[in-house]
Amino acid sequence: MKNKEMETTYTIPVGPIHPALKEPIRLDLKVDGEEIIDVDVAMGQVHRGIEWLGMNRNNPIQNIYLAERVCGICNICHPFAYIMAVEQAAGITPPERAEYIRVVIAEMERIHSHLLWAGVAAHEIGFDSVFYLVWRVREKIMDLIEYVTGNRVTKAMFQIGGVRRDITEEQFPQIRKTLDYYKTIFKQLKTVFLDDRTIRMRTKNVGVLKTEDALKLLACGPTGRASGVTKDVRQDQAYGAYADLDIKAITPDIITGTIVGDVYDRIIVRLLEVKQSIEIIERCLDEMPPGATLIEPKMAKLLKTLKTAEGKGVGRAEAPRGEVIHYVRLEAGRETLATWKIRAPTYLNLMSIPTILKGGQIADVPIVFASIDPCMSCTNRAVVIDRKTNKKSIMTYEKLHQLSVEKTRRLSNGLVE
Amino acid sequence: MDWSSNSYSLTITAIIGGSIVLALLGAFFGLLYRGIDRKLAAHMQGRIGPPIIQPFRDIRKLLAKESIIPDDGLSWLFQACPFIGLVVSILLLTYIPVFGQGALLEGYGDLILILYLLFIPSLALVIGGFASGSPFATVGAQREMVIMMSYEFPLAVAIIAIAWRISYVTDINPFIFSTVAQYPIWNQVGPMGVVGSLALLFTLLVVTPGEVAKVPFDIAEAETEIAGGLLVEYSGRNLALFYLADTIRAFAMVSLVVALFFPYNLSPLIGIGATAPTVIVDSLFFLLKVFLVMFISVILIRTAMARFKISQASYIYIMAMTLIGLVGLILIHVDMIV
Amino acid sequence: MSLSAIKRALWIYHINTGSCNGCDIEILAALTPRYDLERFGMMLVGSPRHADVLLVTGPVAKQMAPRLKRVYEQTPDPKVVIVVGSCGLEGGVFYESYNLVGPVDQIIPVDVYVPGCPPRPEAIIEAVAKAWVKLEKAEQQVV
Amino acid sequence: MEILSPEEIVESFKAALGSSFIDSKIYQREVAVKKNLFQAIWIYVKRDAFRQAVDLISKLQEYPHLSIISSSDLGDSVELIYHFAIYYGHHLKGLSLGLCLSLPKNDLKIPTITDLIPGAIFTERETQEMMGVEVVGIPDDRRLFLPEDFPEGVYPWRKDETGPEDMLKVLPGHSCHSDSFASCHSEPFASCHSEGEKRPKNLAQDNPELVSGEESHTAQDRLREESQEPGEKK
Repeated sequence: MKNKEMETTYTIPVGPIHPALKEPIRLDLKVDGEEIIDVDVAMGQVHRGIEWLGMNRNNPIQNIYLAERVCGICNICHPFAYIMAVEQAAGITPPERAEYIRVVIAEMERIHSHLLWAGVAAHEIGFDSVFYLVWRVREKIMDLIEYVTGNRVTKAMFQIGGVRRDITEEQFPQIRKTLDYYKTIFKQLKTVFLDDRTIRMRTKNVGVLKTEDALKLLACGPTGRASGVTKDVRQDQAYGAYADLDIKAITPDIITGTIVGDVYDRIIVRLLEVKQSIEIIERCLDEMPPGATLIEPKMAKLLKTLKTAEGKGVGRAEAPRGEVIHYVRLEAGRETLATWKIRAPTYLNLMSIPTILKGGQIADVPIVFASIDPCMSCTNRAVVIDRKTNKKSIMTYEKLHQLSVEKTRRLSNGLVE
Repeated sequence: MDWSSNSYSLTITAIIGGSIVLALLGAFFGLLYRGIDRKLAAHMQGRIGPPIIQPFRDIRKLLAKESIIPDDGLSWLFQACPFIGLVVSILLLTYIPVFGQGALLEGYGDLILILYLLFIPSLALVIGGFASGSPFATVGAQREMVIMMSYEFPLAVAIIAIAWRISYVTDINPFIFSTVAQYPIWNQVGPMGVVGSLALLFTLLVVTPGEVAKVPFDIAEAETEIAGGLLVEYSGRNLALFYLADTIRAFAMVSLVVALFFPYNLSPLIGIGATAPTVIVDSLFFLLKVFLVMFISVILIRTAMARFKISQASYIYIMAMTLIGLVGLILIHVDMIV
Repeated sequence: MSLSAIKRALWIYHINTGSCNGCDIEILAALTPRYDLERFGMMLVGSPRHADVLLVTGPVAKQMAPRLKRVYEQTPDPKVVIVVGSCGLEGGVFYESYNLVGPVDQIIPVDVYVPGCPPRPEAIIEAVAKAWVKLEKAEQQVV
Repeated sequence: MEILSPEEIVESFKAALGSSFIDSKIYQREVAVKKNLFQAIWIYVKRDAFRQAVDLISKLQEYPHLSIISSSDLGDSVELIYHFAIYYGHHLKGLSLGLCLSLPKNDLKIPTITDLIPGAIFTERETQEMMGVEVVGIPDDRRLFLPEDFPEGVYPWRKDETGPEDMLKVLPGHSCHSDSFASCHSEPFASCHSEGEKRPKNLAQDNPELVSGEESHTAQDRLREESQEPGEKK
């Protein structure tokens, strides 16, 4: 929709407080009428300095609960990766039963995260009834998570060298009952999302990421898989019990036969992954080996071994949004970690946002941005320090916003006469 | 006082009194229908939803709130637009035959005037959006202009088709509501014409959500995309006025659809002579008709569909709906020749 | 106009000042069919101008502090500020991090605190009930 | 693209890089019931052979997955580790490969690899702003996380003098002396909170007119004053 008589491009500041973006991030879109010409991603609003806390205040065990609060939605994959990194650095191997319980909890979290995403995506395109229905369906898995781990969101289930609580035989029937409920409702979910005309209209060929770009910009998780990049840590590397379950990366051609890499394909990949997670949990329950759940139940002894340990460790886990990696370096005699590097999947997927959004319309920004399922609180955990006293410097943000508002008003006045 | 005779001379007091009564009734039923709309939509989404009188509470709350005027917008225009919107919406009501009676200002206005009056409340919204000086409101105003222009075509086609058909039957001005009431479209036409007028009815039913700015055509106020769009800077009393204007306009638009396609009254069928009961019975029957039309065109579509993009919405209106309207028009006239 | 008109039609505006999304998804869960805040006339609105209740989540990050203040100033009176999650109360698990400007009540006056990491949707609904009580108390003082 | 075993990969690197190949370490661990192998390789190279090593890695698989560049301050030198993940897409064949380089503090330069792997731009920008390592030839050297008004020459991940000590502001009420920051955090942290609590300035006190005398606010302060016994952690 070009303005014929005047070439007017102005920047629409989307964020950091904007209802479409559930979290503070700032997208500066250079737009010409409704069409987006250029996008700049500015992060740093959600930074809480988790790594600095990990390196200066907490001992490795306390860090688990800090790693859990990197992100409220995917709060199993971060402790999972962190614990594997510490175990690799300190040379601890968890018992087999603990590996299986970790996978069960991780897959339960994937189901709840994908359903949450499906609801929010429907809300972004104004389809509120689907948002309400999908979130009502999601409540069942939240009850199951609470039944198994004790809390809806932050589960505190993992421990270095195993798992803190066991999943006993009596709990198995309840888990299977909820999974059966999801199997029956899955067909409805598929028809609502894949066969609905308006959703198809708003998502087909919108926000396309070609395979070539996805490989170059290291897109991971469902965003990458929807563009044909078969990266899935559960399939590639043997970690947790995934090695015994031979997982196969999900790509959209299972249903549509072709790989386009648009928002529609990302919906397909996420829905199929929910089905895959159900099957994984069931297999885990069937093949759950007996045995202890913690290699070293006494916390003090564990802390001592960690204090004397020396070494480096990398933990990679497949979070609902993509690959999470934690790098940990332990120094002998040091109470806290020597180095702790966290990297969330959205960090990589954000790089493909400019290529995806270019050429699209403003109306597409929320749904396309939601389609990579961004999790800002993960991406911003890096160490950032801000000068606390310099009052004048804080004004630059106000000036920036003021500039764009003035420019818009000047241009809109030009438009109106 | 029989309003429907068209050769009466209205005194000023009758006009003022009538319009005040109409304004109150319009506001009351507008808000009531908005409450019913939210309640039914909630039930369809598996929720209990707010009580029916929730819009009344919203209005009362908004009036109690402080209303902020942005200093970098044009403040006088910013405050004038809500009033214009409300006044014109009430004006709309006075020209449309509501509650089963003839229109208050029967002889003074007809369908063409309604066509223009429907345009002004959205114009007030657009000017308000531009006057509030926020980039979101500017984008919202642009979108509202596009939507306004695009649903004019099918609306005009539908109205002209009906009037044209009636003009064959009588030589009185076909655009006046009383003639439309005397010669309802359904019993004028043969089978082919019925299909044509069904197409016209369908066009109007799709235009109504656009006019009333409900999903899937509420792109101007798209809450998620541009933070409340046009109304982003409005608050307190101004927002209340716009909210009220919006509900009254919705009520007026649906009663327009009823007046055009279902102008029948219940009282002659069940033979009530005296004026008092007929007024009551006709009004209730009218409210029922309005509820049915609103249920189909606003509530059902709102829960069943997602929001369209601006390009898709204008395409649907300009191309698809105008085409269907024209097909309806042709069918009605082919039926007359056959 | 009495303040009691406000409590039956609270319009909510949610601000995330650096939260880990745990509280945000519980707020959204409170709006969904199972807990359904809309029964009490509550609605999530798109702009601070329309809002009566500011739901603030997260330990206020450095860059978010000026924005939080500006949104607080943009919201028309009378308004209620509800802090959801122990991060907003005392910084939660990040309490000693350097990039946090401190609990929300250091930046804007807060009416209701909802501890919990994250608080359950029922706790959020109970917080709104507390907000009503506070509004009524303020109303007695006004009358 | 045939799959090499970790030993073969290390041999190929040793052959190709010759003298600048310093050392390597292979980590393997059986996992769960079926005892599949979790493999990780650490290869230490000199800086001059760095780009050649990255070429070798991209020969192992066409688009190697660079997860992140982690950097740690070892006092007199900075250790950069490029975490690669190769052989993705093949069932249980994937292994993580860490390319470790150590740069002397006085000459913190590293060539960019965005031409080989375009996706490395974010992590290079982050390393540049956080550790002060200058990435030679980086196409876009704006800051990633730090705000524009962040002072030059201060690098948050450094533990030496260019580190962020003076900028730390601990939350009011749970503070410890920010000046003795280095000392107070090295010995067990519990004791550092017992001394008298010095209340650093914070935003609310900068403009008292904003935070009006709401009774709820003052109650919150009184509450915090009493609860000032030695830092009780969660």
